[in-house]
Amino acid sequence: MLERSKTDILILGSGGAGLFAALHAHQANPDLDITVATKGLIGKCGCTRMVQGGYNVALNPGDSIERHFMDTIEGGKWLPDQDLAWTLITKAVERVHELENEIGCFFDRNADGTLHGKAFAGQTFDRTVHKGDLTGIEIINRLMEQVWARPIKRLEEHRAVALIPAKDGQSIAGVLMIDMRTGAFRFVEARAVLMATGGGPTMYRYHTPSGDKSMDGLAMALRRGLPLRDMEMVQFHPTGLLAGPDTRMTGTVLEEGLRGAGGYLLDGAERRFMADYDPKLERATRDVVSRAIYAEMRAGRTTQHGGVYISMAHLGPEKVAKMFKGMVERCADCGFDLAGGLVEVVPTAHYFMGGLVCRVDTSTELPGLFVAGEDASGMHGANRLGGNGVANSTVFGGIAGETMAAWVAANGANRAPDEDHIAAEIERAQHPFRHKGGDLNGLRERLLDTMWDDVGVLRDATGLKRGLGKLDAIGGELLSTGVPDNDRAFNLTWHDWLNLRSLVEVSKVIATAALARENSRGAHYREDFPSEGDLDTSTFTVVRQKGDALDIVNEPVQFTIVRPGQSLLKEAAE
Amino acid sequence: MTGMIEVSLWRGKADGRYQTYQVPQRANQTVLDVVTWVQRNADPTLSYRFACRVGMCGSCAMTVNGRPRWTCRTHTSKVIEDGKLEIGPLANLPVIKDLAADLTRFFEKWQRAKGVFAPSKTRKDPIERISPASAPRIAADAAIECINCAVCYAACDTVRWNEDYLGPAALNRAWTLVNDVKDAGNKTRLAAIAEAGGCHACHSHQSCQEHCPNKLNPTASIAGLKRRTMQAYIKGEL
Amino acid sequence: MSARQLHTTAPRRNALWVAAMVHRISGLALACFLPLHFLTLGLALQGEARLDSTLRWMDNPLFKIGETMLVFLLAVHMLGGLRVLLIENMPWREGQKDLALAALAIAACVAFAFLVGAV
Amino acid sequence: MNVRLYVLQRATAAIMAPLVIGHLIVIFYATSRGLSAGDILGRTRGSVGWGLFYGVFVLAVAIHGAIGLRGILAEWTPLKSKGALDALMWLFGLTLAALGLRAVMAVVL
Ligand SMILES: Cc1cc2nc3c(=O)[nH]c(=O)nc-3n(C[C@H](O)[C@H](O)[C@H](O)COP(=O)(O)OP(=O)(O)OC[C@H]3O[C@@H](n4cnc5c(N)ncnc54)[C@H](O)[C@@H]3O)c2cc1C
Ligand code: HEM
Ligand code: SF4
Ligand code: F3S
Ligand code: FES
Repeated sequence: MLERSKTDILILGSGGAGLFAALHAHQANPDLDITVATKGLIGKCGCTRMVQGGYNVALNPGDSIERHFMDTIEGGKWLPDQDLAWTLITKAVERVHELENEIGCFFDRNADGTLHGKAFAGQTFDRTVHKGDLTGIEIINRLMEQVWARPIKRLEEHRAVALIPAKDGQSIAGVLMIDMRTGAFRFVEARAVLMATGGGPTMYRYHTPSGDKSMDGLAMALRRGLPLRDMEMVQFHPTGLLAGPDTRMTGTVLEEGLRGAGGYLLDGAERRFMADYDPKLERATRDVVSRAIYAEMRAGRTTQHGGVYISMAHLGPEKVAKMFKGMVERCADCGFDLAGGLVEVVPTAHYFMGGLVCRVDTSTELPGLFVAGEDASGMHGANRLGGNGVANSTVFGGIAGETMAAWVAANGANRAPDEDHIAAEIERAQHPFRHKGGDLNGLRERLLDTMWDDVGVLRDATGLKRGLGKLDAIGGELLSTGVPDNDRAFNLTWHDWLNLRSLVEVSKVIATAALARENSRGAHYREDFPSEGDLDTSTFTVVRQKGDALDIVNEPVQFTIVRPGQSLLKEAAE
Repeated sequence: MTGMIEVSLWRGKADGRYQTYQVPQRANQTVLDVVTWVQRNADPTLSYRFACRVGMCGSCAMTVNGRPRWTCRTHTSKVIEDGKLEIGPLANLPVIKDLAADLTRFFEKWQRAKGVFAPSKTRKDPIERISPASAPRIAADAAIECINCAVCYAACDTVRWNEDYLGPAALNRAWTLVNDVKDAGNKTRLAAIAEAGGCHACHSHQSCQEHCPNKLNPTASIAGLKRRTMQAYIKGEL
Repeated sequence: MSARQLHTTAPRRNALWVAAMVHRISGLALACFLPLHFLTLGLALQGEARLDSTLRWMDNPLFKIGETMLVFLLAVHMLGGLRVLLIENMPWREGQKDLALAALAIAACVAFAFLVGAV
Repeated sequence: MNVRLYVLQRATAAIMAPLVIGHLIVIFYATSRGLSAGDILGRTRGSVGWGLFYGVFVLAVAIHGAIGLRGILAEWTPLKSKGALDALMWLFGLTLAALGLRAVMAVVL
C-alpha cells in the first residue's frame, strides 16, 4: 500500500513559491532530480493564481527601496523581521526583471513603454506592477509553462500529509503523501524539502483563498515541533461576496478598487455607515473598514444574508460596468448586478501573515527543511501590504531553490527515514476510516462559525477563550467522525476530513496567539486591549507544540535596520 | 426559486454511467455548488476538481447539459433545462474518475506547440520598453488572458477527430508568443506548429471561441498562425 | 459508450460547425461526382454522338434535380471556402455566422435559379 | 495537414474560385439552351482559351480535392498512418487529374 520514490529536492506546492523554487534549483544545478508535488494541478491551484492587484516593486526613479521598505515596516506595525522584509524588497526588483525577461510575463506598460505601476492601498508610491486585474494568472501560467518545459517531475493531485524525520531525528528524510487520484500512500525520500503550501485562512466562515489550501503545511510543521510565528495575524479583506449558505461563491473577493472609485457601503437599511467609524469613509484602510463592517454586523444592522451592501450605481451603471468589467461580469454570472444594484458583502479572511519561522535563506530549524511563500512568516508583521504577497512568494521561492541546490551539494546523501514514523502517520491519515458516520459538514460549519465569531475581526479574551473551548470540542468530535472506506480514489470527503483536521489544529494556534497578544496591531484587534502598545518594545509571538500542549513565547522584535520613530527616507528624517 | 433539480452525474471512468440525484435549488447556486452539494450530502465518494471558485484557475470545467463550461461561474438558472442538469467530465480527455478529467495531454500539447516563452535577455538586463499601442502588443494582449481550462479543447471536434491536433488553447498561446517581441523562440515554434497536427489542422469550427468562458478567440489566433507559417513557408524559412 | 456520447453533442449546436460540415459534405460529394463528370465528357473521344446520347439519356427530371444539387454544392462549397479563406487571410471579422448563412442562402438562390431556368 | 499541403490546398482553392464562377456561368448558359454535345464541343473544340481554362481547373481540383479527401480520411476513418493517407491522396489526385485531362482533351482536341 505504500509506494516509495526518491528525489533530490522535493517541493510541496505549486504556487509562486513552489514553482520559482523548482526553476531556480534546476538552474543552479540541472543535474538535480527535482519533484514538485501539489494538491491540485501544477500552477492551477493555490492563490498565486488569484492575485488580482499586482506585484509591489520599487522600479520607478521616483520610488526607492527605502520607501518600499518603510511602507512595509509601517504597514506591518513594526512587527516585521527587518532582514526578511529588506530581502523581500530588494530582491523583488531582480525578480520582476526575471519575470519579464526570462519567464516571459506580460505586464502592463505605460505609454512610453515602461512598466506601469498602479496605486495600491497603504503605500506612498504607485508601485504595483500588474497585468490588468489578472496578474496572478499571468505570473503562474508563465511559471507553469517553464516548469513543464524542464525535466522537473510532477506529482499532481498529491497531498503531503506528514514531514518524516530521519532515523536519528536530526533532519528531514522525506514526506509522506497521498496520491489523491488513487488514494494510495506514497513516501518520497528527499535530500531537501521545501514547504510552500501557501497557508490559507480557510477556517473562517468567509474566506478568499482557493479551496485546496487548508493550512496543511503549518499543521505538519506544528507536529514536528517547529516554531510558528505571528500566528494571530489573519488579514481580512473588507469586501467579500456574500451569496448566502451552500455556495462556494460566498467569501470570494470583490476588489478594493470599488471602494477606491467611490463605492458606498450601506447597512441593511441602506444607510451609509462608514462616517461612524472613520473620516476617510469607505476609503479607509482594509483593517478599519473590515472592523466597521464586522461591528455593523454584530449590531444586527444587516442585509438578508447577514452582511452589508456595496453600492456603485450612483457612479453610473455604465461607467461602473466599464471600469470594473471583470468584477461586474463575475457578479453577473453569479446573478448579482454590481453596476446598477446592491450587492451583499462581508469581510473575508484573505491572507495569513503567520507561519513557520525561517531565516533569510529560507532555512528552518529542521535541517533539510526549507520554507517559502505564505507558509513562511516574518516578512509582513501585523499586516501585509497589497502586492507584497506575490512578491514574497516569488522572491523567497527563488531563494529557496538556490539555497536547496547548495545545501544538497554540501550535505551529501539521502537519509533513511524513521519507518515507525511513517507507519504512525499512515495510521493517522487513515483515522477517519476507522470510524463510522458523523456529520463532517456540520463540523466544518461549526469551525467556520467559531473562528468567525470568536477569533475573527474583533477579538477579546472572553471570546478567544470560548473559541478555544469550542475548537477543542470540534477537534474531539472530528476524531470520532468517520468517512466510509468504500473507495479511496479521488475521495474528496476523505480530504475534506484531513483539511478539517489541519484547520482545527492551526485554528487553535491562532486563537492561542491571539489571546497572548494583549494589544492591537494591524490585522489583530483586541477590543479589551485596543492600544497598539509601545512600539519600541514590540514583541512577536512564537508558538510550538510540546506534547499535547501549545507553548507560546513573546520574543522582542530586533530593529536591525530602522527603529520606531526613525525613517530611512530623507524627507521624513529632515 | 426553490424546488428540486434532477441532477445526473457521470460516475466512474470511461465506462461509467450517469446517476441521478435530487438537489435542492437555491437562488444563488452555481453548477459547482450543485456538485458540491451531492458530495457533501448524497454521495461522499463523488470526485470532481475545483480550486479558486472564481473563474481564475480553470480547474472546474465540466460538461453541463452537453456543453463544456466553467462550473464555478455558471449559475444553475442559466443552464437548467426542464428542471434537469446533466453533468459529465470534459470531453476529448481521459476521465480520471467521475467529473474529473485528466488534463495531462492538454498540457503536453501546450508544450508541443512551444507555448513557452524563450528568453532573449536575462534578469540582469533592463526591462524591454514596449509601446502598449504597438500592433504585436495589441494582438498578444487580445489572446493572453487564458486560464487553460480546456473548455475550448473539449468543444472542438477537430480535437476529437484528430489525436495529433494541438488544439485551440495551445495554439492560442503560441500566437501570443509569436507576437511577443521579447521572445526568441519563433523559429522552432513556427516549425512545431507547421507540422501535421499543428495550426493547419484547424477547420475554423469556432466552437472554441463560442465556448471560451473568457471570451477569447482562438479561431482568430490560429488564423494568425496560419498566415505567419504560410509566409515563413513561402520565404523558405520552414 | 452511448452515454458518454452525450458529452460531445455540444459542438454540433454551433452554427459554424454546421457550416464546416456543409463545406465538408459538399466537397466530398463534388469529389465523388467529378470522376463521373470527367468520364462522361471523355465519351467525346468516342465521337460526338456517343456523348450526345448519354446527355440525352440524362435529360430527365431526376437528373435535373441531381444537377441542381451539384450546382448548389459547387456554389455553397465555393462560397463557404471563400469564407474560410477570408478568416485565414484577412484581419478578423465578426459576424461569421451571418456570412455562413449568407453563403448558404446565395447558393440556394443560385441552385433555384438553375432549376427554374433549366426546366 | 502540414503547412505544405495547406498552402497547396488553399492556393488551388483561390485559383478555382474565379474558375468555378466562370464554369457556373457556362452551366447556366448551356443548360438554358438545352444541353447538347454539339453545343459543348462547338464551344470548346480547338479553343486554346477553354483548353487552358479547363486544364488549369482540372489540375487545381485534383490537388485540392485529393488533399481535402486526405483530411477527411484522416479524421473520419480509422486510417491514421501517414503512408496510407499519402498513398490514397496521390491515388485520388492522379486519377482525377488523368480523367480530367482526358476529358479536357476529349472536348478540346
Ligand atoms: C483572491 C486573492 C487575491 C490576492 N491578491 C494579491 C495581490 O493582488 N497581490 C499580492 O501580492 N498578493 C495577493 N494575494 C496573496 C497571494 O496570492 C499569496 O500570498 C501568494 O500567492 C502565496 O503564494 P504561495 O506560493 O505561498 O502559495 P499558493 O500560491 O497559495 O500555493 C500553495 C500551493 O500549495 C499546494 N498545497 C496546499 N496544501 C498542500 C499539501 N498538503 N500538499 C501538497 N500541496 C499542497 C496548493 O495546492 C498550491 O499549489 C491574493 C490572494 C488571494 C486569495
Ligand atoms: C471555388 C472553388 C473552391 C474553393 C474556394 C474551395 C475552398 C476550400 C477550402 C478553403 C477548403 C478547406 C476547408 C477546411 O479544411 O477548413 C476546402 C476543402 C475541400 N474542398 Fe474545396 N474549394 C473549392 C472547390 C472545390 C472543388 C471543385 C472540390 C471538388 C473536388 C473541392 C473539394 C474539397 C474537399 C474534398 C475538401 C475537404 C473538406 C474538409 O476537409 O472538410 N473543393 N475547399
Ligand atoms: S482559450 Fe478560453 S476556453 Fe480555451 S483554455 Fe483558454 S480560457 Fe479556456
Ligand atoms: S473549434 Fe476547433 S477547428 Fe479550429 S476554430 Fe476552434 S480549433
Ligand atoms: S474553480 Fe477555478 S475556474 Fe472554477
